[in-house]
Amino acid sequence: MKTTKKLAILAAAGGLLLSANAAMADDIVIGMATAQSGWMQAYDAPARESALIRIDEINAAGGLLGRQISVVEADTKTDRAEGARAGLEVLDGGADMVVVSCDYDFGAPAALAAQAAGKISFFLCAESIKAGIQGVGPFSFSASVLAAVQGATMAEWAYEKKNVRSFYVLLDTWIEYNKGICDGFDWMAPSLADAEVVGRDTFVNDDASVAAQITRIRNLDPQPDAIMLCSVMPGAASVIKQLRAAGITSMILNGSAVDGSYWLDSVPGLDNFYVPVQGSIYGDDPNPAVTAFNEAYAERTGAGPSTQYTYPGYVLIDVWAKAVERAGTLDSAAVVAELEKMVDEPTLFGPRTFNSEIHHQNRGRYLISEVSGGAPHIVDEWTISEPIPLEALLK
Amino acid sequence: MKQPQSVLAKTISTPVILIALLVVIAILTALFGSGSFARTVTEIFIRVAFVVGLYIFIGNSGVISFGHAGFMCIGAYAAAWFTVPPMMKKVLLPGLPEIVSNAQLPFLGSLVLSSFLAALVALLVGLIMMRLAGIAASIATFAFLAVINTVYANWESVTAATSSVVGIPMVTGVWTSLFGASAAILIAYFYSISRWGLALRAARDEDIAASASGVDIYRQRLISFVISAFVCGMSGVLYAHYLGVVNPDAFYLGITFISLSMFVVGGMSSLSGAVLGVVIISAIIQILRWFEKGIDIGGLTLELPNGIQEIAIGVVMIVILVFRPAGLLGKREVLLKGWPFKRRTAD
Amino acid sequence: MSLLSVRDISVHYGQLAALRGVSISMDEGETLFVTGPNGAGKSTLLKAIAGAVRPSSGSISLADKVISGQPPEQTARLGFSMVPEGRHVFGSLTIEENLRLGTGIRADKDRIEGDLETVYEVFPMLAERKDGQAGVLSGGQQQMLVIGRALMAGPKLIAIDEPSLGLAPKVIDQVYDTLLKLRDSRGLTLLIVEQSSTRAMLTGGRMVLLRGGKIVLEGDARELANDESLRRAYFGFGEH
Amino acid sequence: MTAVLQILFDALAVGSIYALGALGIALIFGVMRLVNFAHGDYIAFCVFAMLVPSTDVVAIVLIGKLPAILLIPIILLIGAVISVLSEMLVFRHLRNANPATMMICSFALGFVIQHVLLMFYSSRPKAINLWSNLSLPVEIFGARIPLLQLLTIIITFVILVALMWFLKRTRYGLEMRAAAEDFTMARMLGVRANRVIMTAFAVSGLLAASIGLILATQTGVADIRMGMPIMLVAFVATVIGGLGSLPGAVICGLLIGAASVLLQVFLPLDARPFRDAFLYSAVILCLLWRPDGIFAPRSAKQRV
Repeated sequence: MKTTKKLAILAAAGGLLLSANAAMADDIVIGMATAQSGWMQAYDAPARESALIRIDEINAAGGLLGRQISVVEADTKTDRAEGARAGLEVLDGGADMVVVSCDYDFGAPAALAAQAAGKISFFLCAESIKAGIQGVGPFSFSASVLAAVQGATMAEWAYEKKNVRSFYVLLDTWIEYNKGICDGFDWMAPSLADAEVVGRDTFVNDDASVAAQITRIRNLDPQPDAIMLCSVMPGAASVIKQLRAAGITSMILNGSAVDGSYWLDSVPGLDNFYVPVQGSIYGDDPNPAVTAFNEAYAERTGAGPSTQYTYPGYVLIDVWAKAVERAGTLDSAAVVAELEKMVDEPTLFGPRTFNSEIHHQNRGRYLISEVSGGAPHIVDEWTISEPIPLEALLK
Repeated sequence: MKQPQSVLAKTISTPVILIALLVVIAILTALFGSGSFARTVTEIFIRVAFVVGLYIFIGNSGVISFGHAGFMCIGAYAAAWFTVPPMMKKVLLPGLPEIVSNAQLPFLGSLVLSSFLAALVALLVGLIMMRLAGIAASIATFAFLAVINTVYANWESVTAATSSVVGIPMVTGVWTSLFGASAAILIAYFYSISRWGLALRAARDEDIAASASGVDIYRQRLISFVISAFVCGMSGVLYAHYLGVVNPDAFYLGITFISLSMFVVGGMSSLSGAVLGVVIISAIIQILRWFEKGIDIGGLTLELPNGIQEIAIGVVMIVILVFRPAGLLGKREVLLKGWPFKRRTAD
Repeated sequence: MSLLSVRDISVHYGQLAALRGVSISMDEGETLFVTGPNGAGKSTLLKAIAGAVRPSSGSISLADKVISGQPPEQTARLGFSMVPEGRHVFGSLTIEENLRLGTGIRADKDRIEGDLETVYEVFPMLAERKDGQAGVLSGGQQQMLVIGRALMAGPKLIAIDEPSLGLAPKVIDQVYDTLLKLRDSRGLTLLIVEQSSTRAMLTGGRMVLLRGGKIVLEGDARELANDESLRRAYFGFGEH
Repeated sequence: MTAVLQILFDALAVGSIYALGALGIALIFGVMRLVNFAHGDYIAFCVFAMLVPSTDVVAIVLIGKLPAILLIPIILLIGAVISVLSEMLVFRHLRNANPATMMICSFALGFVIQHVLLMFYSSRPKAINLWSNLSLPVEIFGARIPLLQLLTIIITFVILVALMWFLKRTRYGLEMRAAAEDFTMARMLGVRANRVIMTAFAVSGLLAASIGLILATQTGVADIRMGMPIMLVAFVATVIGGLGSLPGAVICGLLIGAASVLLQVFLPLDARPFRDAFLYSAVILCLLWRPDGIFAPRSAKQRV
């Protein structure tokens, strides 16, 4: 027990050391409470990197309000409680704004800490309506686009452009994001005249086999025009592989979470597969500035972006800095007011709109990426005909 | 042989010392710790409460339970049901009964009521499951956890399924959690020295002899299961009010295994082991995390790569158990006399 | 030269002493009965020799090799075969598999089949059901199986904890006949634990009486049979 | 009829993986009362062994590119080696510890393996493409099933048959079955403890590796957490199968797989997400009905 007491004293002393770890007094400080270890790390790191790119750009151009931006960081270790601590730690380090982990569940504790301290927080790429006013508070934002918009986009686009009339919905109940996609799809589907949902099923991401679910699809006659798959890695790759191995050739739609070519080796020669993306990592984005960004990113990190989730990190610094510039102050309320005035604010990766009800995108321009012959490329662009209303998002 | 003290005097010092240890940690934290360090200490205290809850059942019955994170889950969600502002609940959790969704209880009310709910569920499932012994009981508790997790992760209208429930007042701090951990220790202590606790431990050590002498093992296990569920439920409430967000994933395998590890490393049959196991392992984890961030030692910065902490803590636990298979304390308790540790005769 | 020599061993279960300074010695081809009341330490003595429990002091050697502190499989390799209390039939194995299990350590592989014949002759019931699961056997049948199994290991010394338990008197006679035959033909050494001394008196051989973890009486079984001291020692009369 | 056949195939496909897992758990449990929670991590380890350690997003397949005739034995060997190593480094020193201590150590070991993988490969799932020409459907008695699924079933049964042969017809097998049932008695009959335990770990590692190969082929993905769900189901199957009963473990693995497929097929849509709740409730009922396991050997008493 003697040792335990010593540990406690040591621990207390260490706590002091850490809080002294603040930045230069004159700088604007952005706190990053993101995952640098654990399984979220792979998702947080690229977005964090692109946020840093935007910060460097701003600093190079003379800074924000005439001041340089510096960054303090803390590791959330992909742990909720650790996330809350990381949030407090960067706040202790003098953060004027806090960037939190990509996923709502893992980012919320830090965002709540920022909210309690009266600071603005941005989720790196959360796509739940809760990542904002509804789940954190009025100072919280997300720079990505709601998952529901992705489902709705795929439904409307496939209906209009691919003449899809029969859909099959296969939902992975593992995480909230998946349900968001399917919810968006379900909001859109009834407004598509004479389109029909011919069946539904669920699975869990880590199911060892989805044989039974696949049999249910195969027993349909005729086969559905498209399968709306609402899933993420690794389950998504596994299901797609098993669907194709079972001889099901229907078009498969999914959310942005399965963007990227890194997993395509799982299903060699994959065809007829579509996802919405905010920008193209494949070098064929209609906006050449995106391709230039990809190159800058590659120069900095040694490899180009691996998924479109790299981009929201850039967007969040971009829109926040614009709002700060317009407000002329770092005062949270004033910056939030400026952010809420943004309507279709152009960014490198599509327009952004915030208002006093939604700090997220309930409508958004998406590029449509098609995988054919095992290779992805951009084939189209789509913006849903009307924004998804808040009530539908909160259902 | 030294002169044995009376059993009561010998054991009353145990909870006093354990609580005193926690109080000292809390005071040091209040005096010197930063905000984020206070969060760390709060989390450790909540974990102490949970692991002491495990001790009440596992330590006294000898049956390993994988299911107690389920009670933490029940307690935490109940806390959310009782304390989230009614406005939010009507939108996010439309399936809640009117009386619950209209209510907004103060912390203490939510604490007691939610812990009782966990105990009630334990009573109902315990009536069925406590007939089992040994590994069959362990598997049944695991199955219980899987059922609870599946239900909470999918019951859209009542638990918001996999979506986090937000809006829980974040009132658990160092002192609140200290109160919770101390209450847990006292409950565990008074249970252990009670007639029930003694009977169950007798049954743990000598199954047949105990039942021959009239101990109803089923009943005793059930009592201990319900009390431990109450304490674990309470730790869940503290956790919910600490983080402000609950999600079913937080109460599944991760917390089950890490808590069981702390418990076993401390010493499965000892209340002191349960408390010290949490404190020591948490302290090691914290120190390793500082090393990951980089620590200055005489001008030299020592920095470990991220992720080493998890690997190291795994190795540390294995090494401790290889050298002390019964855990750091085995069956012993910390006592005032016979410093540092002395065999406890109450067992 | 003695085959088995147990020198002054003590065994503790926690604080409890099960054996306190027990010494025995056996020559090849000898028969030794260990008797004594419940809890005298008879089974513990066998387990200590087998290596299943570790003596806290003293030493045991078999065929001039120290076996105390050695794992049980080592002791078995030196020719010690044991029928422990509680039978320990392998229920999921067939009867023949049970019988063959112990033959892995035998040097004289050519005699295995012959011994199997012998066991089946003594216990024809085992032969009838040799491919059946051992778990379904009745208590008495299991007892036959474990005795047969111990013999199949081709031991120099066989130790049997209560051979007559659960067997019909006729079968008990058969078991003893076989054991004695093997003793005479192959020089098998018999170490037999029986709670009563009746069988020892019938069979003859040496006998030790254990009580409270100590040897309280030792001598020729038949001589001790009529001795009042046996009864007194057994029940602990005349002490204090 | 075709529909029934189809369900049967689906059930076998899911169940056979669980059966292999349960066998791996049961073997170790039998010889040393250890619930090896690291088993799932052996599976992941074997799959990742096919890739070059790198935290890059795109996986570089190394061993995985070898022809099957080399790849399969190498991966099986890796499985056996990591399993045996964990016995030598960790579990050997815990022979006399109580089951809870051993279990926690196995959990800690799994935790270490997981985080080592995490460190060398990063957390993003990686693509592995093994034998993609197996991804074609075939037709059997009117039921159309992917060739891969059929192969999974066949391979599982080949492994089970080979293992049954090993256990039933070889000296090692006999000793292992005996040791699984009553370790001390087996030792008193001359069965060498270390040899049996090592063999059990090696075989268990082989089984983990074969699950890894099957999963990698079937899903095309390497994920650090991929072994966990299988390990848990296997653990449950081992217990309800009856401790010390290897066939019990296999049959219950198959049964759990079959039950989950049947639930998936027959539950209404709204109840389907609750599938595992039904499954585990059934497990509890099963335990109440037969606390010692459905196929517990009659002589086996509970020793834990």
